[in-house]
Amino acid sequence: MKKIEIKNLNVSFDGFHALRNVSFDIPRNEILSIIGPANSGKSTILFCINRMIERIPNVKVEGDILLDDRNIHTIKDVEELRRRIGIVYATPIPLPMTIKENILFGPKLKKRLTAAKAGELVENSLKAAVLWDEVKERLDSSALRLSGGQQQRLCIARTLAVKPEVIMFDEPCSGLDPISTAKVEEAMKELKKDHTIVLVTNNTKQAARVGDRTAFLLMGELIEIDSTDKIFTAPSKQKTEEYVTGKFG
Amino acid sequence: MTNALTAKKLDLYYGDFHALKNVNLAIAPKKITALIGPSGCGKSTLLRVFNRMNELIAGVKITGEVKIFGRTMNKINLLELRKSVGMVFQRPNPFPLTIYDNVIYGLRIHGISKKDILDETAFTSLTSVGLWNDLKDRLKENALKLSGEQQQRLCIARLIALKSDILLMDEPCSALDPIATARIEELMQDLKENYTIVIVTHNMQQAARVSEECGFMLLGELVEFGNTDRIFTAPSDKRTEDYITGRYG
Amino acid sequence: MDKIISKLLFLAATSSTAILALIALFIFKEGVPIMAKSGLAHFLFGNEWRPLQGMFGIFPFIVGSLWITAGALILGVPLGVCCAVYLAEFSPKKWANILKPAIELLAGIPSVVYGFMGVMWLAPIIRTHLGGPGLSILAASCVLAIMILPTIVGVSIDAINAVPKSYKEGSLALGATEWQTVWRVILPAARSGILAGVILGMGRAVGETMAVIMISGNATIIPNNMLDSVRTLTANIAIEMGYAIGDHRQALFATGVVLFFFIMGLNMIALKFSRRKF
Amino acid sequence: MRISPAITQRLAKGVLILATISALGVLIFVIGFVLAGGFRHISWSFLTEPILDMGRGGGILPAIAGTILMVFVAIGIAAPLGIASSIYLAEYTEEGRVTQTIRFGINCLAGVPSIIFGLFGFILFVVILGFGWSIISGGFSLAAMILPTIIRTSEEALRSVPKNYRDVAASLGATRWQVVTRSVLPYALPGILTGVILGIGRSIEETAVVIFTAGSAVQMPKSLFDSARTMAVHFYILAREGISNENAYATAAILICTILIINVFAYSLMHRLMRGKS
Amino acid sequence: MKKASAVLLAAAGLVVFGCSHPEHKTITLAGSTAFQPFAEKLAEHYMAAHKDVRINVQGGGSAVGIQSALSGSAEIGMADLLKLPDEAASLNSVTVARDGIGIVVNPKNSIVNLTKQQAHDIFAGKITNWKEIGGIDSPIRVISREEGSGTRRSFDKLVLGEDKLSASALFQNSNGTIREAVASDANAIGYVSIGLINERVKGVSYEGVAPNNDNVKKGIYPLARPVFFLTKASLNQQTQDFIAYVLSKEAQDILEKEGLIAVK
Repeated sequence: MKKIEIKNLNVSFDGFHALRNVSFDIPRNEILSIIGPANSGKSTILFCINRMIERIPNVKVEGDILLDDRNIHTIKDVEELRRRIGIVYATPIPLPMTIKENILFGPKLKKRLTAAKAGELVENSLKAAVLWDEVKERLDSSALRLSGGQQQRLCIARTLAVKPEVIMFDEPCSGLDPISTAKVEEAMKELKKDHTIVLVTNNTKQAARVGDRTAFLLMGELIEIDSTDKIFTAPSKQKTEEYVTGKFG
Repeated sequence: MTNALTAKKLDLYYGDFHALKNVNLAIAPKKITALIGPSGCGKSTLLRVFNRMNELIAGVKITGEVKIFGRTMNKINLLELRKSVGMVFQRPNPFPLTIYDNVIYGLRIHGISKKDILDETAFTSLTSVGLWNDLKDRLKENALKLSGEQQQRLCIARLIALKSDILLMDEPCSALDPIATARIEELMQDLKENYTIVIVTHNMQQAARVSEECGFMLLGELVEFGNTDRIFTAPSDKRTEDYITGRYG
Repeated sequence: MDKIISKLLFLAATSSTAILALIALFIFKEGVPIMAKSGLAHFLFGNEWRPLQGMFGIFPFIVGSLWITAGALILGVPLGVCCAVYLAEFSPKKWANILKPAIELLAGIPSVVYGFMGVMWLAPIIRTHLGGPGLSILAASCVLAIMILPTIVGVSIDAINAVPKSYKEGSLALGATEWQTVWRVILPAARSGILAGVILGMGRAVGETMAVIMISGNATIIPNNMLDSVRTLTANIAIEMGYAIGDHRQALFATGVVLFFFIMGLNMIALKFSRRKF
Repeated sequence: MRISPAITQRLAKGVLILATISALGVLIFVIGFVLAGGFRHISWSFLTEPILDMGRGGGILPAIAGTILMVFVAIGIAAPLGIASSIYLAEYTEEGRVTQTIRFGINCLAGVPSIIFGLFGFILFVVILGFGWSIISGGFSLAAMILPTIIRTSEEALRSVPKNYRDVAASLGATRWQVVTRSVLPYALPGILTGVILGIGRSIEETAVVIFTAGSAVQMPKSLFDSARTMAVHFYILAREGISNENAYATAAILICTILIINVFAYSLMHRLMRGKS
Repeated sequence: MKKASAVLLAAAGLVVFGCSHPEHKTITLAGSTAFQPFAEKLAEHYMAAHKDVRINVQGGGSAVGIQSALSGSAEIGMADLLKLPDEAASLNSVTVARDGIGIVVNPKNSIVNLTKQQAHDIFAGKITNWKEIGGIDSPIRVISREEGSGTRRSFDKLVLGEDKLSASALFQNSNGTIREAVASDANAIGYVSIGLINERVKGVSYEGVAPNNDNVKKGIYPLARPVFFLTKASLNQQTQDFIAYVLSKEAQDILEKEGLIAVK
């Protein structure tokens, strides 16, 4: 069952062709990894899916993206789309407020919450992001005091709090130590039960570990997409093999 | 043969933060040595010890002994030190001057102003980084008009013009695409005939491709140092193995 | 909802342009007829300002404004730029954090206080030691140099700080001293920004009124040297406005028109510099 | 002979330090002189009594009241308008022809000399709209004058808020207005405040505009349609006309103290705000 | 958001406060800077006796006086001119005082008297050094009022006649500033209202007659001009009352005491 369908996606920034004719599907309740060297357009795909790309000036986007068979560009309420498709960025970006306020930032945009509802939401989100035990004592202290790994999980919890259907991770572990990385990966695996997950990473090994399927992108072109096993053991394209074995990149 | 760079019991603090912990290493001349490790592990900090660029940051404290070709670093005149230990930065940073002025910048500041010497040096340095043929008619153009790869080559040419002995490269390809990366890597192979090169990279594959010796750093410690092939095939430390097999990073 | 907010904000954003247009409209409406009547060339290049006899030549004031402004720049720019370079590149951070606001404070002291200090201190010194009436171009230039200092320092510091750190690192890594780095890389890179600051300061100097009235003596002749008294365009408007009727009043508005074009010109030049990339 | 770079560096640094010291020296001299001359004559009654005998006797309460009211009107208009403009420019639009025009207007308005604002305010508010010489006319004219300052500083403050915060808010489903109010404005507040403070400072020190638009009545203003003088105008008249040097110095001392206090207060407030945010 | 709305409310309140028209009756006077301080003095006295009246005194200059009377922005325009210009023809004028003009020099200057011819030549720029009239050997610095000032017009007419003022003259825009400029410059010469001559400057005799109000009244000191109040033909009651007060004995005595010459 496909959750998202990308058709002939072309993106150019100020004349720079960032994505060329990219088409693929993202299946429901799976983790899709997108790998490729720096500047190959991996993150650009994510920004197209939640239409954050519209916030960048001088960008041209062509092609269709369907979410549950509906073209996302026909969705009038772009805020609603972004609630359905959450994103976690490469560097953790906690807003300079308390942990609790960070979690409630998204939900409060839409409606007022009773204290009980809010408390419940904070707890559930933090639990789902495997952070609850570490911070439950200090929900009202500044989020900036958390360690890098905790901040990143807080960002995941914040994304979860708006109850998205799809969660996109943009190199979520690039600044983290081994233990934090493992925790984030654990959270991702946990989350795919109820969510569709897209993971952009430049760590091929990470893609091999957590992805159900893997797409390989090179300089704006989709070289190959297949099951993760296949990509890492018997890729059909030579470029893919060269990349996953470290010949370039 | 004297080692190009040695560090003994090197500790470095940024204020209270202990950034380098008891680092001991010896870097052989005319070889490429790579330093790898996840972000924030201290590899760039270590690199910047060797030309004392860390001292630009307030609150830095360094203890231990660093030697350059057998001479104690702190006894060498700072300006002479930086002349002989050149640095290539993550983002190409040509000055907003003409290409010509960029190449011979180092000579000018070290007091050489004879036109024929300058011209000669511009020719030899641009030739050795493979830019002369492309740029010989554009020497009076602003260096910022060059492509990223050309800019990075130009920055290397600046050091060659100064006759630096040691080239420190701080993730020199992270802003470049795979093709440009490959070409800079090729250039490094050409240069190691005459120069000692130390490269910091977060891209393990790159380290495996270009270096002869390799050090793995984690949380301020130099975990392991040795022949690159050995590090990548038979690491002696569990942490190194976890990193190169992609457990984190 | 978002659309309405957007519209409202747009409306607010246009207010400055609207005010500018209104100012131009009123000043021009009052001033242009007399320029036409006495002839633009006569008005701009006439040497005699005897409004009651119908002689409206503002050339001495144009010259006066230029002299005073040039003097202020010659004195103020080197001082200001040096100050900015020191604070941005050399001084300990702690000092810079205190000194930058302190110098910005100079801008908050009323111009009339500077003018008064000039009259009390500077003018007598110039009169006794250098001769002339004391109330002179030199005195006015000194006072204005101090008044434009904060502008020049502030904008220059910003321009220097805007130069990417990587240039400095690159230069130092090549073995350059800090001064060589500043002189050969940072100042050239910040040049357009600093120039924009200088032009802004120039605008302030040209536009300053009250301090200049107090300190320049307001004579209506073309000056021969720095010790002569002159009148600027701004001073001409401010001191005679109260007594002007009919053509005389229009001629003062016409002086305003000239001043307006003068400033617009300066701003366009400044704009050009600040837009230009390194 | 080539002078060694290290010596050049030392020489250059010496020159820069000298320049910085002389700039600061001037500041300290001006402030010190005024304060020393003024403090002897400041007393409680000087602050609380009406202006008598043209300023020779009594206090300066009406001038204080006039200053506060006029600044209040000016900021009350310029701050909302300016902040709205800056939000439009920084958050609601892409760079293009429209913003270029708006920015051109702002830049030009910023360069318009105060005397022109005086003329403009006199014609539009005093004469055409019939407000007469009044606090309203003065406040409106000052608002026009400080508008560009507030827009520029606020825009800069908005732009200095990390782009990330906006992305996070938008990715969580915030509308454009929510992005601005919840994740940009709170963090730009210190910077915006700086702009407002600058605006207050300029309004307090301005003389030319106020004389032309608010007159110089000595009585206590009873409504915003009354004429009033500000402290700067009061100082100007006292010092210029040689009415009372003592009271002039005292007024200037209070004026400078006010500006100092506002600045210090603003900086400490900003510090507090910043600390909460990082 | 709460803060923002608080600010908005405050601003709205300000506007409402501003728009509620004051209940007291206001009279605005504007014009001659020379007469402004005297008008302020009279206003101070008058308001002390009439609590319901508010008198606003503005300077601006004689021309502003004429204009604001014409436009109605002031009830009373003040002008100190020898002769009213044609623009003022439609206005009612009443002379409320006379003001002498004294030629002043720095107290260090040894000159005590000027003949009509000498004064004329100095201000016309024909005599440029004090030694030409028996002073020390130093240049004469002529300081005049700006073009259009009532004092200036009167002085030019009385002293210079049809000739032009010296081209190198410095200008100051009020009596007080001329006095200060002359007080600080040993070579300066200027002219101010007789009432403003004090110890900081020295009043010079003109044709052997000392510049003081007695001599003006006697008619032997010729440098003087009238001060007019200009009003529209139709006047409201409080303005009429105030003009009547200014012409009263009490007010005229105050003016005398302050250094002007009463008209009655």
